[in-house]
Amino acid sequence: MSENVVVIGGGPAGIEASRRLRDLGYTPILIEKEPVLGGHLARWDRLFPDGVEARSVLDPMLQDLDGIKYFTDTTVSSINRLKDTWVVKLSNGLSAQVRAILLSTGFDLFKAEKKEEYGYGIYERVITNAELEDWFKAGAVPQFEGVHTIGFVHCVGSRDEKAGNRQCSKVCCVTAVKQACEFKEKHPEVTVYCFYMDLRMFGRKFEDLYLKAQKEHGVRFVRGRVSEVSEDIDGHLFVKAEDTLFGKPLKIKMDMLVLMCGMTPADGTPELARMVSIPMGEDGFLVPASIVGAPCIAPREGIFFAGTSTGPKTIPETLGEASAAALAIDRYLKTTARR
Amino acid sequence: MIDFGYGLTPSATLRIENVQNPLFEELHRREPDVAKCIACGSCTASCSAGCFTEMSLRRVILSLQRGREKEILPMLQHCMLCGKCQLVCPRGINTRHLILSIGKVYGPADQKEEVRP
Amino acid sequence: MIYQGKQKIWSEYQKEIPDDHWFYVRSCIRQSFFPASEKMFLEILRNRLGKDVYETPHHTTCGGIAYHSEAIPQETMMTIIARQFALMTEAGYENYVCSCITSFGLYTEVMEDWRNFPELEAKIRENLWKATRREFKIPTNLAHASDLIYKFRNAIAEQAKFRLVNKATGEPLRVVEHIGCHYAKMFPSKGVGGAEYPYVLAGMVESWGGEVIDYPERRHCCGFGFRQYLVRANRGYSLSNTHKKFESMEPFKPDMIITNCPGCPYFLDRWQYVIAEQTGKTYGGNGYGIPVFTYEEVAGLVLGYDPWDLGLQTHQVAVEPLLDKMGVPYKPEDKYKGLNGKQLQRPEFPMNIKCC
Amino acid sequence: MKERILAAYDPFVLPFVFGISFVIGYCLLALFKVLVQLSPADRRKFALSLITPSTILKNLRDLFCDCLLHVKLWKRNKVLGYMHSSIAFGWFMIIVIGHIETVLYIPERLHKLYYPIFFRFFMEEQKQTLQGSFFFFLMDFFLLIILSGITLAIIKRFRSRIVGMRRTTKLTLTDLIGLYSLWAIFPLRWIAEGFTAGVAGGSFMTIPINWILHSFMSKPENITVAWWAYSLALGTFMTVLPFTRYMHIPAEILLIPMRNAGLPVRHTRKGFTLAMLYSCPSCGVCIDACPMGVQKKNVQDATVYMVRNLKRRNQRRSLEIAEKCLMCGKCASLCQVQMDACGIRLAYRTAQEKKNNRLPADFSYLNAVTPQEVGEEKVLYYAGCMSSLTPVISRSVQRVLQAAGVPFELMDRDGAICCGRPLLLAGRRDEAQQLIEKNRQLIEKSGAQILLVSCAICYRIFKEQYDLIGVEVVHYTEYFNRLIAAGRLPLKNSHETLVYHDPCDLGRGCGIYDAPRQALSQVGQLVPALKEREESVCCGGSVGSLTLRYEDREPITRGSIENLTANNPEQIVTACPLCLKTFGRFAPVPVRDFAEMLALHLETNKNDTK
Repeated sequence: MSENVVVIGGGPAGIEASRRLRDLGYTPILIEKEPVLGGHLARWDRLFPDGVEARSVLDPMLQDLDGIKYFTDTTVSSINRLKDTWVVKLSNGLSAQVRAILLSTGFDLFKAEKKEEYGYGIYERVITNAELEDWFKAGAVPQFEGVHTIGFVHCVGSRDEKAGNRQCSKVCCVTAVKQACEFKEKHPEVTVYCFYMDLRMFGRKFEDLYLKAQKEHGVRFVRGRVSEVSEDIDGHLFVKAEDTLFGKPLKIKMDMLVLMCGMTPADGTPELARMVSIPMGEDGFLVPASIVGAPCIAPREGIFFAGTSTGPKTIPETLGEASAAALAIDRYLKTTARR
Repeated sequence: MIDFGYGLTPSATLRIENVQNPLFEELHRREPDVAKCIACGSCTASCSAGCFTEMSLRRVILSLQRGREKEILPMLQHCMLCGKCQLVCPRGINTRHLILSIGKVYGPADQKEEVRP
Repeated sequence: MIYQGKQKIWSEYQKEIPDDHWFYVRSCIRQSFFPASEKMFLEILRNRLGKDVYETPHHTTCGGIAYHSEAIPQETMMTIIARQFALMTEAGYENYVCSCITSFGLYTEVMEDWRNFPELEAKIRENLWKATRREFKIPTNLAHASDLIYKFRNAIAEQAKFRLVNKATGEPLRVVEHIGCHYAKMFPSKGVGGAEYPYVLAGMVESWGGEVIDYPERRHCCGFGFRQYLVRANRGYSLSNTHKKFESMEPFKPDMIITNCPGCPYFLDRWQYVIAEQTGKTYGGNGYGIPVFTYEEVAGLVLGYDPWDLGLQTHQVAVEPLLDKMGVPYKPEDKYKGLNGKQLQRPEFPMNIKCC
Repeated sequence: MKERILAAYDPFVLPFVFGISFVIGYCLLALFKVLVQLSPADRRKFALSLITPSTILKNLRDLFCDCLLHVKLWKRNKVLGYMHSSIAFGWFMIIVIGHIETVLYIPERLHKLYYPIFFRFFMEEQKQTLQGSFFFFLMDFFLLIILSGITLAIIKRFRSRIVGMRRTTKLTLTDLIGLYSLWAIFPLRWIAEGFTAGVAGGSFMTIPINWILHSFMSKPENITVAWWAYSLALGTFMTVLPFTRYMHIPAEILLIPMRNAGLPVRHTRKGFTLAMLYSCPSCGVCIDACPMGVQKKNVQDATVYMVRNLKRRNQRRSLEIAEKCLMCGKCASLCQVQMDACGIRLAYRTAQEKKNNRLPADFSYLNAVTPQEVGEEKVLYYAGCMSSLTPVISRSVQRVLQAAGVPFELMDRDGAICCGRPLLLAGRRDEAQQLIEKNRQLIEKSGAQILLVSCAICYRIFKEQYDLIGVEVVHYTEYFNRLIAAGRLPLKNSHETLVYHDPCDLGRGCGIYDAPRQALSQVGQLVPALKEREESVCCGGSVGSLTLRYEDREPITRGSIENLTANNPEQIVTACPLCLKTFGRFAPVPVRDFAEMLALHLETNKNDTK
């Protein structure tokens, strides 16, 4: 009988790591608090930089779960150290005794309503990146009457100490540009603005996407952070920012505003960290033994990380790290003698 | 009218939604590169006329994008078309043609009809 | 507009406001600008609601105007405030309520500074002791006078004789609420409803039957801005600020403006005259301006006090159209009568904005 | 010899008479048009040149060498040279001999245009004479020459690569009619003369045909049919000629003296330009010459198509072509009729800018730049604006000057005033003139006698437009070569293999090919490029092109590098900052500036601070 490994969090990192662990001869026990596996990826429509369908990445993973015991709608009630093992009790009453736990607890999208000045939850026409993704997925962008101008606000809840997140969420810039292009493809007549502080097009082909947004779609980029949003008598939005390249304040009437909510540490992560006594970073993400050399190994025996639980990452980075974590677990289990 | 010794100051705020831009579209048709600027400022930094004047191609492009075409003439009239900006532009913008095209699309709007094919 | 969204934010910014026993300090300028407002505050709290509000003639300015105009240093200002606190302490009170938004902002700032820099507080205590041989306790609760009216808004509504409703149509009056910048923009948690969607005045308006207007430049400063107004050469900025707000609220056709700061009602009121003189434009319909009130004045109107006892004749913009809408009775011939019933001089009417 | 047809007329001559009358009439009208369109000054200049003995001689020589013998084409391609000169010279000789015969035997018929052409039809040979045989032989000899040329032409038409052309011009319908009628003329003449050779006499070409023809069809009416066909072919050719590329045959006769008169291109399609447009033979040499041809989509932008579009008054295409060109001048330098392709394009750009540029220029800020005192003993060095992006050039120039002990002063230490050539190339002639004037003042007032220039672009405009009084403008390749020759620059030879790229403005523009090569041979071993000197391939970075995008310049650059590196040199050396920068992006071997190369090989590196 093969050895069990508990994987907490059934997003791309958890699923991928489970598959790799199974391939290495272990029995992963994958725990997901939501009713379905897939995490944020299950909600997303298309992925940067080429616009492949999120489904085309996730579906093959979900069709390959043989040999993985997974529990959805399930949370971890407690984790206790017993000699060199961890005893994991689940909310469904089951428990497992394992030598290794993988924390792939992911991230939560920044709660846009925290940026009160942007009026999310107050103005109907202010939506989030995830909601726009829902609309793309449903195949229909809701038609506010006469949408002529829309805006994307970068760095909502990212690089913002006042919002409690100093870190850059890394993927929102390119997501905004991707969504802007998609929007223009569906509605070429609409004028699209992106309000950015810096455009962090770090990945391969990201810059190409940016160029495409400028050249082919005429997306207008305004360097300046949106300061406040208000509503006029017809329900249009008034957006204020500084055009920092121009050196003047700027005000623009918009028909819709998309907030690029960043990545914040997942709600449940601190509790899990407490259960296995590992430290949390100042930024709320988990801290690996070495952020450079051992990004998926916790400073505690038998605890491993994968994906965005240790900070914002792209899907390919997450999948790569999931495989690395599986190998690290395998090495750990093989090198520590089993009693 | 009473003279209070002060009065309303015009707003400095840019209102870009009112930018009705057939001219910019015409410029874009002539030189699509105008959309490629990433405002790095290399052109301005290397500008031969920039040694002596406030000429800044980056600023010219931005002004046009923001519908402030009145602001470009004081800058563009100093351009010597030497092409250094074209050499340094990281986005490969055809800056000289852009400048020549601006000269044809914008500018004091009286004057001659374009040669039509 | 999703109202529930606002409610959610309001629910997150509810400050504790004790029910009774307040030490009251006045504003430097309101007594001359809106002479009945502070009197009305005391009237409502003491006589209508039976609250204990203590006031001492020994209190002074908080130093805010001088401080914000960079005429006095921070320590001086703090020492002045320390003396005010000492007066409160000596009178045996712990709840401090001030009439002025600038003061409220300054008290909040000073208390926050002392919390973060105890050595500063110690120094100020020493200054105060050396100068006046007084000692003080920091107030347990700090409130702005509008916080108290907000707190008792429903009690006031119960006693209301008039409501913020157009008597002829039965429609709620459309009210612009303007919050002084120093109320919550610096310390959102110290204001009712926070900084982005303050509820302090909106709550009163809702309780008294009106409808709050959310116009784009709602958050914008009235234009007072100390140095912008105090230096004549800068007054164009002040005026332009106010102008921007009126341009923004114009499409909403507001019936009135309610404010909670000494400067705002003054500037929103008087600049309407200047704008009309300079541009010929008025915002209130039929050549009138939009009447501007302090929250006490509105509370007074709702409770049925005589408009002229509320000092509404000192406003530049005629209040009569609003009184007519609310159905508040008034005698036009009494408008410019003194306390002794003798007719004072009628003011000269401006050219472009209608007055009564 | 005796007149056989006493009426001295037969209806078959009519097509020819019509054709020749039409073409002569048309050409006279065109000549009139061209002359009228010249500016009065140019007209005077032209008239004066026609009576200047030296120009007369030159005109005659050029007419003979270019129009008849196609000497230039011979130099370039022997097969093509033979093909063209055989037809042109052969035909010319046939016409001349026809006239000589007419003069000799029946001078009273000379006034009939067709008589010398159809001489063999009208005359009969009564008895064989030596003189007669001589003419018969000559006529048949030149007919043979022509027919050999026509044969080559037919082969070229279907297999152009055999004659060394990659791409040829796409012909229009009238061109094709002209072409086929031209091909038909001489075989038909052969047959026609063959028919009459029995009575009119003939030689080694016509007599055998006579035998063969008469062996199976001897009816006399066949004779008329053959002469009709011959006349028809001639008539057709002449009638369509003005509307085909063959218009170049008469037009060149006008163009050569006009060119020798030194007339400038002033208009996009009038006057001198019109003469040039008429003179384009649509040979298509410019297609292969054009460096933009590396991309197929640019083939349509070759000079031959510009000429065609100008003739058709297609403004849109003409403008596109005029603005796209790199102005490298290669097509012009290879052109058989020396079409000033760049000049016409420039005229087009200038007209465009004059009409449509609505932004005024203001260079008054340059007043702040004041001349610096340099003095006679010092060389004034002008690095140019581009050089600030290639500092290696100005640094190397200074090191070489120091090594040679030449005192010098930098003219543009604090930022250059542009030389004006980019403005000029963009068609802003008046604006360019302002910069030229300013720079001229700065240079002349400096007191220097030598202006040293390291930028080929600047050098060309200094030479062509500046008219500096008392100042010698010298390119650093020339100047350093002089220093080497004078023994003032001790260099060591590393024997590395180098290829030298001729910058367009320096080589074709100013004719400097040898100085840089001589100098470079002192520091390394020069290997040839595939095409060099006047055929060197533009680097693609030229400021000459207004509309070429960055992504479309890259293939040109790569093509140029391929041409340079054919013989696997270890380094590429150029003498223009723009070429240096452009090649630097894609070259597989190091690209060095000329001065840098010398500086690297200075024998005494005392001053070498590295």
